[in-house]
Amino acid sequence: MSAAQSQGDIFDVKKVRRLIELMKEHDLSEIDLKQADQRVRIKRGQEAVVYAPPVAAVAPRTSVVAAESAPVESSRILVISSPMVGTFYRSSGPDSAPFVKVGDRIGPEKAVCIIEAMKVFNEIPAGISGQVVAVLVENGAAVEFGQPLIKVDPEA
Amino acid sequence: MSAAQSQGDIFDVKKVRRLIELMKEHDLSEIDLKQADQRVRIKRGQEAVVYAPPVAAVAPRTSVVAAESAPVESSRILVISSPMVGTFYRSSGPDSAPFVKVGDRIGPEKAVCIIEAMKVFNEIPAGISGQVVAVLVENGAAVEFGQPLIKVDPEA
Amino acid sequence: MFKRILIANRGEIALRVIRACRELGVETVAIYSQADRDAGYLQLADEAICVGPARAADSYLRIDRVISAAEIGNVQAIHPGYGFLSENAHFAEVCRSCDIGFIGPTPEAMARVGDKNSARALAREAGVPCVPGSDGLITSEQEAVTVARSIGFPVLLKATAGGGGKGMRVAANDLALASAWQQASAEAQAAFGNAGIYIERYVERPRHVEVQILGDTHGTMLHLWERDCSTQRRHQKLIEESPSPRLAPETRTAMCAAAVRLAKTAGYHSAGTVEFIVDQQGNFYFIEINARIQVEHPVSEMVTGIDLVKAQIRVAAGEKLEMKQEDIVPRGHAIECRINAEDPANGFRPCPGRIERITAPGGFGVRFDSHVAAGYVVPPHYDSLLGKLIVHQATRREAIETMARALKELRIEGIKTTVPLHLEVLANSAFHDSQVDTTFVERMLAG
Amino acid sequence: MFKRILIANRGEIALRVIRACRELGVETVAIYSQADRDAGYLQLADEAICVGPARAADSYLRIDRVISAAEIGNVQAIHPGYGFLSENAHFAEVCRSCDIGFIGPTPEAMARVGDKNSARALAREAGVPCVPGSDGLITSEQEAVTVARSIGFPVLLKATAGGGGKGMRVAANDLALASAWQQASAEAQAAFGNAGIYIERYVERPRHVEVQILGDTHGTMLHLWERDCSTQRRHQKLIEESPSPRLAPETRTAMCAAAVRLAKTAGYHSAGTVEFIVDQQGNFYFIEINARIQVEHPVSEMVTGIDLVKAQIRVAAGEKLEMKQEDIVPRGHAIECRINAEDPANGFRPCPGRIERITAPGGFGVRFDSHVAAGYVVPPHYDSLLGKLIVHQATRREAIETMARALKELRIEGIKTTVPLHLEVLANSAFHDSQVDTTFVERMLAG
Repeated sequence: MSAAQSQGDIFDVKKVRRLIELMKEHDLSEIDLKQADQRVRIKRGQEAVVYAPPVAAVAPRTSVVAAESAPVESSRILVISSPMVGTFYRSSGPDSAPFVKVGDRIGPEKAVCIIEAMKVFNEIPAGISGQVVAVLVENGAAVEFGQPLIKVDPEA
Repeated sequence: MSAAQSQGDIFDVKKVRRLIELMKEHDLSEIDLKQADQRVRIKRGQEAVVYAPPVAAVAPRTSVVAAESAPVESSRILVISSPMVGTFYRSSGPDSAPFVKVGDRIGPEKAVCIIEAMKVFNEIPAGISGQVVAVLVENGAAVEFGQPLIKVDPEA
Repeated sequence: MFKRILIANRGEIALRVIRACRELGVETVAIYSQADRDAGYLQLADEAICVGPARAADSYLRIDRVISAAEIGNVQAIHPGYGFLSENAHFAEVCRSCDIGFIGPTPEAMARVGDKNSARALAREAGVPCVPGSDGLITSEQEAVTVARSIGFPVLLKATAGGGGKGMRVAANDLALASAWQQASAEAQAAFGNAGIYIERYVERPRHVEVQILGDTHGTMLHLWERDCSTQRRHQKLIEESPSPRLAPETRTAMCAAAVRLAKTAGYHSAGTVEFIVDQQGNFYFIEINARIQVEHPVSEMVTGIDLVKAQIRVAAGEKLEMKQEDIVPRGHAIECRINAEDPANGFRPCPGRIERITAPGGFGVRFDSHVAAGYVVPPHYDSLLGKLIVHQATRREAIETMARALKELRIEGIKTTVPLHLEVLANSAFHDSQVDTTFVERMLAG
Repeated sequence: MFKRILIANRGEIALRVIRACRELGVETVAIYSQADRDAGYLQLADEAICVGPARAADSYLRIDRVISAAEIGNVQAIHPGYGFLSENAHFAEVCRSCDIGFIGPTPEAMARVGDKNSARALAREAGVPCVPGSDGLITSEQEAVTVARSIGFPVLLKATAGGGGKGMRVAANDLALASAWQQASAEAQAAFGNAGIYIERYVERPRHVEVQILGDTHGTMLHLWERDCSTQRRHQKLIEESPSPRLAPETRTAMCAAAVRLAKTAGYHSAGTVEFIVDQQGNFYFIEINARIQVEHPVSEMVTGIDLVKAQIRVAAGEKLEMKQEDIVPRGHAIECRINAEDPANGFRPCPGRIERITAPGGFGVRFDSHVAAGYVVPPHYDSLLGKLIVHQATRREAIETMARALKELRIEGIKTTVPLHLEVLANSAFHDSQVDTTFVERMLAG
């Protein structure tokens, strides 16, 4: 304790600033000072791997499922995702035609599937306009909240 | 605690600056000094992998403290480090002159200090030739295995 | 035994239930909100189903979504954990109507003990002492004054639907009572949608002591002795221990027997907690029953050697409790510290964020129940509990020493936690001497 | 009590001793070799002193360096841990001559029990059964044949200075004995610098059962019941448990009493282990005394609730043991699995390297004693023990379930470990039925 006190406050910003200036001046990547229970550790610049030119273009991270319920744009294709947990049905009954199939043009009001939750059959409207490019879930499969169901191309 | 106090404040920016200058002078990439609960660790330049082309020249890794007991060359300055755990004495008695002081020219057989371990006083020979540029440990201080004791410039 | 259950909770208690199930050979379905999608404990479940966005009201609290997840997860029962839907009698009823087991008491028993006023009536029926107070709800300010005068000031106004200190007011005289009455009922209405208020004598500097109970569906009701949770801050428990220090042996026996009597009268089974306050003279008074597993259940597990969560699942599956009351012999002393993501230096403000590094303590007598790991991001949407550090030693003194050692080993980098506060409490001489009542922490922090 | 002690060891046992000291309020000086310089547990010590390069013979085994470190570290005592200098009577003597306490038995007691032949003589003196065998060392092949015929084949040849299976040979007849004799004495000479050999009857498929003892310097000697360490591979213990399953109660009582009698006869104090083998008929025979704390000590701690390392330090400081034999009541069942950096798929070759990630198990009944963390590099110079996973439950069956659950939670990335082997053993029906003797693992691996 007394040693620590005699050394003053290592959280002294001025001292840290001087250390950083020192690092910049001399192009240091790391300083690590430790004494008793005090420690100052500063890292600068790129810690790890440096890739040489040409730098490969990394695709931007996008998420098609992170939205609360509305579809999210990924490049051009939109996704209708499940607003609830339940069982996915493509048609209103075993003998009925599916609500949508690939190639169909749909508007926002169009029911695209049924999700059954707690014995209640919920018709799910598309919410968007475009052409169905994929149905991602099989008839009768369980779906969780936010799970992508149907892909739609809004510009087709 | 007493050791820490005797060595002063390692967060002293001036001391750090001197270490960094030493590193630059000798193109070291890393310094890691540890004693009791004190530790100073400084890294310089890009530590990690650099992918080519063009391949950046990576400074050779050198260690000033890792040697088993013999001093290891670091650019130009050599270090005599402690071959045992014990108490460091600069002279053979309280009234005697120190074995070496900064500026002395020494040969391999020259005793540079005494390390007392288990009541036995062990004279430590230099093992190398050159000019003493620094004595790193105070008289009467505890030293651990591998701890740097004396710096020698072999070309001076 | 169940083949597969759903865990309708998150964080450390979800992990706790997963661990119990893995030992029982029961498969688990975890549910999670989008805020918890990267939580590591989900990988220990056999299946994980997203039930909604971060906001609890849209995910963990949505009965329809939880039930749907149970249906598509094909489970036989639901473990509700604590908080969220755990004490929601309607949820327990929905489970029953959907033919899904509920790992907890029946909806009827839950409703009976969940309302404080009806719980007090049950206590009187079971001959369990309550704090002197109104016989039922108070309907007017005038009635409040009459009752307060008859039981004697100072009095405490409490919301019948309340919890966590909401809707509570102390009044020292007629004048104070008038404004306290209005504030308490308004607050209760806003917080719980139920303005019902009752009045009790205000007990000064009480200890909070609770009894862990455990019953099966075959008529056996046992207690696992008591826990002392007097180390609180603003009615939030910080440190819990068992046994309760400075409790007279005869008080202890009487209190545990009272808890069992009350639970039997309520037709209760499963795990539960009967809470009491103990006044400075050593009298105990019933306060409420928590109809669920409790955050601090591990301290009772440590001293009795009984896994409460496994027992809870077993009795929900219809198994008989094999043990007898005389087999439940407490051993040593256990202490739990709640490690919260809060900044003690900043008014205990919640401190969500990314945990850069964590080093868990270990060694003899140390248990660390936590769902967090390096890289875990503490979401801002839920309570701030990161984990529970529990120690078990031969004596209270040694338990304190082990806890201090373990707290110093526990390193959490990236966010602020309550570790420094715990170390301060453990170093406090009043805590060492067990001179702790529910006002201790605030007095310590003020001092 | 000591103010400051030095820990003459490394790895998990160094951390174990640091934890005990922190709870006792004793300062610690750790020593380390250059290979261990970055080990995290060193930061929990009050001081850390480098004593030499990686090779143990130049660092942890160098008496002069360890004593120098004790002197410059200004300690009152040294805890030797296990292995390294822990059973070196000369080291204990040097400590005494330097006026440094040694946390272990006296050099005299250590020497008396350290030599197997003299330990057998002590056992006979204390009326403790030994495996029928030679009265002392055998000096010629002719004498070996005579003795072997008198006690009956098959016989076991053992090095008096031995350990870990070195210098051991089984011979089924005269012819085999001749070559076994030469091999064993040559191996013993090479390994221990002592060719002394004695002969015992070879017990087929024995169980390895050992008794934990604990004594103070005031004449009290207690036992903490037994551990079963029959789950071994090539004489290396893999899994230890307490109590020993299938041990008849009267055998258990007799064995524990024998261990205490033997320790008293030897003038022993501190913690120690008296090892026995139990034959298929349930007879027990003394084998040897380990004059130190043992790797598997935690299983005894869990069932008795006694912290052995703290007790060891206390008695070394001259304190009296407060407890009595009748206070030491075992509770439940404890199992320990040694987590080694070895590759079970590759002949259990040691597997040093960098641990990229580690997830420690937690929850009820789980203790993990380990010095490793993410980023830790397992040095190739020392034994391969990464940590010890210990569980404690009400019954053996539940302990097995908890251990399996905890082993599956334990994730170590970057190197191979013995975790898969442990899971295989735990799933084996012979292990479930406690049909385990010291040949079990090899038979299991042979398929």
